[in-house]
Amino acid sequence: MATSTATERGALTHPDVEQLSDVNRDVLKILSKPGKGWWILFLIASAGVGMFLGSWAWQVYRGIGVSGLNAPVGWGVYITTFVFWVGIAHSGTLISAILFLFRAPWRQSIYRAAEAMTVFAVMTAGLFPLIHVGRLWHAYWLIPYPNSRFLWPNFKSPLVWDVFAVTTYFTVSAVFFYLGTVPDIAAARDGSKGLRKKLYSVISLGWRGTDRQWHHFGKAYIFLAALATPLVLSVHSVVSWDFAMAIVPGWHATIFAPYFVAGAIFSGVAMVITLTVVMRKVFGLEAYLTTKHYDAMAKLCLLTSLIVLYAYLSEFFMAWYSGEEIERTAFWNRLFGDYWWATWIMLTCNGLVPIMLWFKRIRHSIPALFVISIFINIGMWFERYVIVVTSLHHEFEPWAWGIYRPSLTEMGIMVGSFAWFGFWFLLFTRLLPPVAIAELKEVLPPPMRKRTKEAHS
Amino acid sequence: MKKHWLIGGLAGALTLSGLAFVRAQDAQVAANADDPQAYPSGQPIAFPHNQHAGSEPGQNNMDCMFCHFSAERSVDAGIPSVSLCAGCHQVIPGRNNPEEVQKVMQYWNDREPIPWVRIYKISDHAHFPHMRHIAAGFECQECHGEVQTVEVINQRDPVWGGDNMGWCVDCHRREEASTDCSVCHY
Amino acid sequence: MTDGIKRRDFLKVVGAGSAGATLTGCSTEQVERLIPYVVPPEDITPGVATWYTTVCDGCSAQCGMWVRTREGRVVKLEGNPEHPVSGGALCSRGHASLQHLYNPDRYTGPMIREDGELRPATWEEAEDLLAQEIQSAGGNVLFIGGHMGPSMNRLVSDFLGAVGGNRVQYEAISDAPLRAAAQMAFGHDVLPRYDIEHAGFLMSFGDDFIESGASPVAYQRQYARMASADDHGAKGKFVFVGPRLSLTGQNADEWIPIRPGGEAALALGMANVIAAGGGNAGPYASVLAAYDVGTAAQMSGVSESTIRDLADRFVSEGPGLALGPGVGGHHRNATGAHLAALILNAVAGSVGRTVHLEGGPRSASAPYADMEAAIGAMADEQVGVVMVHGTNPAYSLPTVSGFNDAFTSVGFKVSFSSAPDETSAMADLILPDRHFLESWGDSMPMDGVMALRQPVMQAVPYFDSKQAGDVLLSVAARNGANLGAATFYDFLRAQHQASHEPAMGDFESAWRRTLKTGVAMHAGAMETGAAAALRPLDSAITFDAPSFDGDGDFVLLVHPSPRFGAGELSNSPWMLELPDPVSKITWHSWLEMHPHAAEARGIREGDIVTVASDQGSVDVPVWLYPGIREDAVALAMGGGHTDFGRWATGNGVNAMDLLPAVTEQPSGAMVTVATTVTVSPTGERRRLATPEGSDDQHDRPIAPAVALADLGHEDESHEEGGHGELQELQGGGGFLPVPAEGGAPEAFPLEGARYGEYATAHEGPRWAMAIDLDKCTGCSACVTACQAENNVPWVGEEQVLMGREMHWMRIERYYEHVDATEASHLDVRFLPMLCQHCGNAPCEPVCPVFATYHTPEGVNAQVYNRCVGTRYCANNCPYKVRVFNWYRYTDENVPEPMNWQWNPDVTVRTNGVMEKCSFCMQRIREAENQAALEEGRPVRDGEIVPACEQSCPAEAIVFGNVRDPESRVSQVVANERTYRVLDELINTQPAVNYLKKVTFHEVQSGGHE
Amino acid sequence: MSADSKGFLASFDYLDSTVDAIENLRKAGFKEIKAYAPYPEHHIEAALGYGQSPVRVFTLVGGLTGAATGFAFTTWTSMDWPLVVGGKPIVSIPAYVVIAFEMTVLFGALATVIGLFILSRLPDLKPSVVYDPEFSSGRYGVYVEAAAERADEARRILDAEDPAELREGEEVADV
Repeated sequence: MATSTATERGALTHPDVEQLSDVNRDVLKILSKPGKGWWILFLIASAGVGMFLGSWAWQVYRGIGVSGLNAPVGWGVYITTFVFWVGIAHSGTLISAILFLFRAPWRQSIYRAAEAMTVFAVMTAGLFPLIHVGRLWHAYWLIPYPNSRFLWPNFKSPLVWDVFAVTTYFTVSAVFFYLGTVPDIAAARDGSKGLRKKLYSVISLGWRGTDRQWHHFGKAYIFLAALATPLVLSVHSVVSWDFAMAIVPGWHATIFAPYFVAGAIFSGVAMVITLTVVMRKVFGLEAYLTTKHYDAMAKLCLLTSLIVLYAYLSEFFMAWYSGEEIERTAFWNRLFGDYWWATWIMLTCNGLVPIMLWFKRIRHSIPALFVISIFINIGMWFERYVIVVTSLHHEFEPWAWGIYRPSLTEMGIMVGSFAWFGFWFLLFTRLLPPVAIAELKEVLPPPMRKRTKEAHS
Repeated sequence: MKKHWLIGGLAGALTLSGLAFVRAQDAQVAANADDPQAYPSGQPIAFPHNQHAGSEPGQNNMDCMFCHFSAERSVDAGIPSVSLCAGCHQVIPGRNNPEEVQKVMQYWNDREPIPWVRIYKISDHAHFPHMRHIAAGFECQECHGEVQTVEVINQRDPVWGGDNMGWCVDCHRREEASTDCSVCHY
Repeated sequence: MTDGIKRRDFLKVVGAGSAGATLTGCSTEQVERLIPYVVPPEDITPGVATWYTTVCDGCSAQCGMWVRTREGRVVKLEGNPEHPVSGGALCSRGHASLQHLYNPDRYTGPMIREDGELRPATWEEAEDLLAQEIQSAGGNVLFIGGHMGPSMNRLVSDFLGAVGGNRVQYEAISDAPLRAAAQMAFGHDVLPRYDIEHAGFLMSFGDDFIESGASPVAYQRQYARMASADDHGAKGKFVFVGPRLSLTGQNADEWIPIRPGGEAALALGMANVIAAGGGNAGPYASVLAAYDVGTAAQMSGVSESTIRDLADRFVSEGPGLALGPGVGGHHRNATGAHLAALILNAVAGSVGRTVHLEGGPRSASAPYADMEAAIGAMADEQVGVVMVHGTNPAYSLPTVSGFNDAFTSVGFKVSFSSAPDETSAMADLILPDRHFLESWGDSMPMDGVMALRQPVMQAVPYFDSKQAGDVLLSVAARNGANLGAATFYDFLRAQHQASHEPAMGDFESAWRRTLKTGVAMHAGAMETGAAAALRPLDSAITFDAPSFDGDGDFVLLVHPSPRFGAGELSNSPWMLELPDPVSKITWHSWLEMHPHAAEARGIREGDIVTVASDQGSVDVPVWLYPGIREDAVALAMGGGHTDFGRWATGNGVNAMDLLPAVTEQPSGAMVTVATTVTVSPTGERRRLATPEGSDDQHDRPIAPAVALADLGHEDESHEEGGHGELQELQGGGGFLPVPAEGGAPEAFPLEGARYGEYATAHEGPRWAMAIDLDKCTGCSACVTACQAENNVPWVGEEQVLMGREMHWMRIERYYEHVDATEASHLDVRFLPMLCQHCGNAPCEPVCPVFATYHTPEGVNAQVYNRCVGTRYCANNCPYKVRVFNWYRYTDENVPEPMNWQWNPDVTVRTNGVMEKCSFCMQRIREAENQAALEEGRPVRDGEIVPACEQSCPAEAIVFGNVRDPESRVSQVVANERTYRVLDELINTQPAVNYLKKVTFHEVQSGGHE
Repeated sequence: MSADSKGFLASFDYLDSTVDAIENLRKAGFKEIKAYAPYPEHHIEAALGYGQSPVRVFTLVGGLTGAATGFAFTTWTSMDWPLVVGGKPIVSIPAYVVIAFEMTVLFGALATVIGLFILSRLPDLKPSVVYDPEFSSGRYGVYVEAAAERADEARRILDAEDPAELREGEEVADV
């Protein structure tokens, strides 16, 4: 037998998981009984979703004016939150696809949750362009389809790029997610009975784990991962171009694409930490989510935070070095203008706080990581707020400078979007195996009858 | 075996969603065309266009612009004033259904305008200068259909494209007229 | 469109002209009805605009107007080019008077007060009632009238003669002191005519001739011609003397921030110097002797050297022209100040050159003294019936004048006001007059010029109004008096027939001609006579600084509002939302205060302060203004209405609550600069509803200027917005600016884009505009004209506070050098900002649905119905000229019948749609259609005139095809002063070209000190 | 399954037993072998001698189609109704690269999934008895179909690796 994978397999043995079937036992029990904690979270989320949809309905009925937007600040909390969620969506596929390609051994236990997060985050993000347009009922004009007007969308517009990038990203990551889940749904099917069994039988597509299925499955999975990886990078580059393609001082920068991608991974990983820490507690997955995993994620956070910080600094430097008065004013205004507080929140949460991750003791303390990840999430939201709002409110024409104050409706929708996300994520944890069953077994030592056999193979 | 219905299904789904979009997109047009509220047929007077403008024996073969007087010099074609109707009908009692003519004269005597129901209407955000099209040598019929042959006009009889922008664009392209948006939309 | 873009709402009422009564039903009907005419008016073609001439009655200047009507409804007012006063232009207030025609708050018919409540009545009973009341009053009738045309004037006199009684003319804004001064100086009881256009050195001692006073449009046109640099680099100089920079002041080249009331001494001091230099002091030599430079300097607070310098230049750079205090600057010695100015003119030999006693304006100049007497008479119950026509004393008089009590004490009170106002609120009988656009009349704006006013549309059917003249006639008839005519129309014709000069052909054709052209010149009109000699001083008049009541630490300057006048136009949303030309504040009132003065008292901008005089106090937010002396505060008229319609009522504060009711001697004018006030913070604050983001250009090449000295041989380092300055802006590491052939005809479209419609675009026209900033006075007439033409909605105060005002055009005002402490040069820049129609428009490529794109004619078009509302274009517009419909403003803000004003040729935008200047696309298309109908000839230069250009009194805006080297716009653009905003920085290549302002002082590179 | 052939389904607790069973069966020349595993076990695949999976072809074709479609569609639509924006050329390839890229990924991914479904006979919803729920949990399975005369041989080979369970005959008849 090939020993090539011996190292890989030994690498992340979960000490208190004796045999393969234990994995099914531990993971599938999550699906069986909804705990009290789950119910509380679910009720909160449902209420939030109510607020989310209510506020949106009110806005559509009354007009986009119920937001605090104005001239010159035509984009505000909505676009900020859009970019935030797209960013969150990233590390899901990153952890899943890129780490898969690089055979990172700590991937298996978290990638399912991460991918689910991706799917639901894109789902949430995708709503915001719709929320922020003035005439929702005409938003479908952005989609190219043969129509009686002989009109097509403007493919030169970054917004149309967005439409393509985000929908593609949603489709591909959804497919990737579903495909990876199929064998585990099958496991769930075999472990359940009654209605659930029927449901699982259908969505598991009758998976039986035969040799042929596994064979093609493995290949397809690799190719999907190979496609998803550049996609991840492209999507947030496109999102960053919504800004970089404009001439607005503070937006019009070549650094934006890598800067945004790094930021996205940064916030994404932070969100994965936040979510898995909760799952770990609520579903008792300590055996599968070990400090090793968190240590790895923390290191990823640290790296990306350094990249992001570097991007901040180089932006300020370039503004100064260009000598261009308008650019200089824009960034001076960022630090000390009307929205100085947002900028400093951003710098603190994304630049200073993560410095703590240099210390092993903190990387290995789950509570500490949890708190830090929350800080990072807040910081990254404000990063987008700073980019969108401070750039717009002080532009070329001093006469047209203005102040933007988010309205209640806006905040309602923004906060509601978190509930909306949570709502789906909670459902997911109850309906689909939130931890990859099959792939975990892949990294467990296989059961052997004759220990000796190992040697000569 | 399976692969067939699978592929078939996928293809079907795609086409369906495509259709759905086009449908949704034309909904407005449909709304105007099908919704009886939008274009009720009940005119205050049963005015027979064929009787006036028709060229059949016994019909009067009048020029459209005798009544729709401003078509060649204005963006609006114009509705004949009651006095214009009365002008003729003072002496013409009406061959087929004089009671309708009575109504006209009634309006005239009461000095009341006739509340005609509008049949031909394009969206308010599109500008259609009648005179430019007349000057370009178009017949009224090319847009309004063979009005002189119908007794009761309603929206869907003639080849009228109504709110359908494609219908305008199609002609503009055919005739090599400008397709610059701001020619109609401003 | 299902979502409510409905331009044609009112086409449902085709034929309103004769079937008006059918309108009301339509608006609510689901089914769209076509309402034909019963009998077609021969001059109306549906879909084609009909134009009439008439005379504006927005103020007493009486500009001639062209009125655009569609399907019998007035949709737009424009200046009548053949009229000597308007010269084709119209001011903001002129435009806004249209909104009072469609004012939804107008009285729906005659009203009679019964036990305290007004009830609707028929004209029959109303007139009967008035007739018998007059009977029983037994000749004790008092008629309080505002400014009115000659015939109406005559009719009122005849009426009073017949029924017995007397009249008083009361005008809230009146030039009485000037008239008195002219009487004293030259023995003519007239307003002199200033020939500003031909002055070389213009000095205004507080006369705000651009925004208020005798004839704003005419004087502004003259000023712009005088003050703008011509091709030979010649440019008249304008020095403003006064405690506060009005809009007029902001246009000056120098500002002498003189203490209130110091003008007379300064003028006489200058006259003294000039006389010493050989000027002819005439009978005033003795007076002048008392004002040697030292005394003058001491009395006026202006340094001796400055006085000498001014005096020298007044002659050397002349012809000089001195204007006395304006209607906003009447203090207790206003007549003296005016007289001093006239003396200065006479001594400098300007009388007969720039000051004429013939052909002067016939605008408001009645003394308040008469009103004062009338108040006394009413209070003593000597009045049986009082009638108020065309004026609103209950609002525009100082509260302490006692008018209200006196008025209420009268037995029977009649108001002819067509809409509720403070005076009619107290009346027993209301006989709503017609709006001037619905009525007959005449006007004599200046000697020898007569213009007819004709009804340009059927009276708005919602309001059962009747012309006051007709009422007077029928009431007189009821009392058995025959005034020689049955209707006012007959009376009017009779008047003109009587005065008809056979020289002008038979009367009928002359009448027709006058109605057609809108104006008739009588023999001898406008001729300039010989210089009138000064007459000896015949009454004791003082030139000393006036006294001010109270011991507050600020002198209160109360001036007419450039938007509301004295409050007549306060109920117009257009005027309320138009940023005040000086403060740029909309809707509410504000107190102008110098930053130093405020700082010393710990007052910040937006603090609500209590302004208190001996007469009363008001609470008003502070606006910090470097253009006002530290010892003065200013408050505009027109706010604080208590009963004037839905928009005006309760909006802002009324300065009249603070003023004492004193008359200036000897003219008897009301004193508006009368008292001192104390200013104390209330501790409350508010944000000011202003579109102003910053009054500083921040070194950006936005509104640059060039020194007169540098013209002809422009030196980069002295020129703002030039490359030299840019490199400096960008510092060592900066990139070099893109060389922009912006606006150059060949620049658009670029090679790669010459396809399809655009294949031959570079051969066709490219529409472009040129705006001469050396002419622009910032009066904002273009803003209102644009709003009226393009169905631009108003959004209301709280939306303005959110930064959502929707004007397609705005006037940016940047301070470069404003010093209120000493005489120095003044540099305030005005920049009319509208869509620049960039060749490389940043807004276009970002739109996901092509809702905005570039037409082959080089116009940046906006297709409203395609817009989805992502607002990306607005974000990416460096000029921030794109405005968004955040709510259904056009539905929710515009009540019947104000929506009748909508221009049927322009789409009415709805919720969620982006919009902006279209270069008046509808006018371009109209001209093209016209040209096409005339055997397909091309459009001629000058046939397309956008609304802004049309109404600009300063003639600063020109529109046309820049690819045609002969076109006016090409001519203007071919100028060394031409530049394009921000173009060198971001290479947008705008189609709007600006001509730099020309200054006398050297311009610091970077735009401000 | 032909009437005179027999099916055996053995489930194993150990990987090596499974692999040995498969190898021995193949040595003995049995063709109809099917293996079950709770996770992708390449030892089993190796034992069954799998080569390259043709899924890659689907991916490649899908991706190329996507790229072509992306460029063609954007270019055609902008020529169909040319509108100048921002003074840019009617056809701005750099901008269209983004669209083309996204469509490459989208088509590629969808094609891959379709390929997988087709190749691995998914979905397969009809119930089959040749399966044991344990296969998705802890056990491996080997199914072999033997002609009647060689049935015993097959049973012997499977027994040799002492399976946790061995079923045979009609009860495992694969339809």
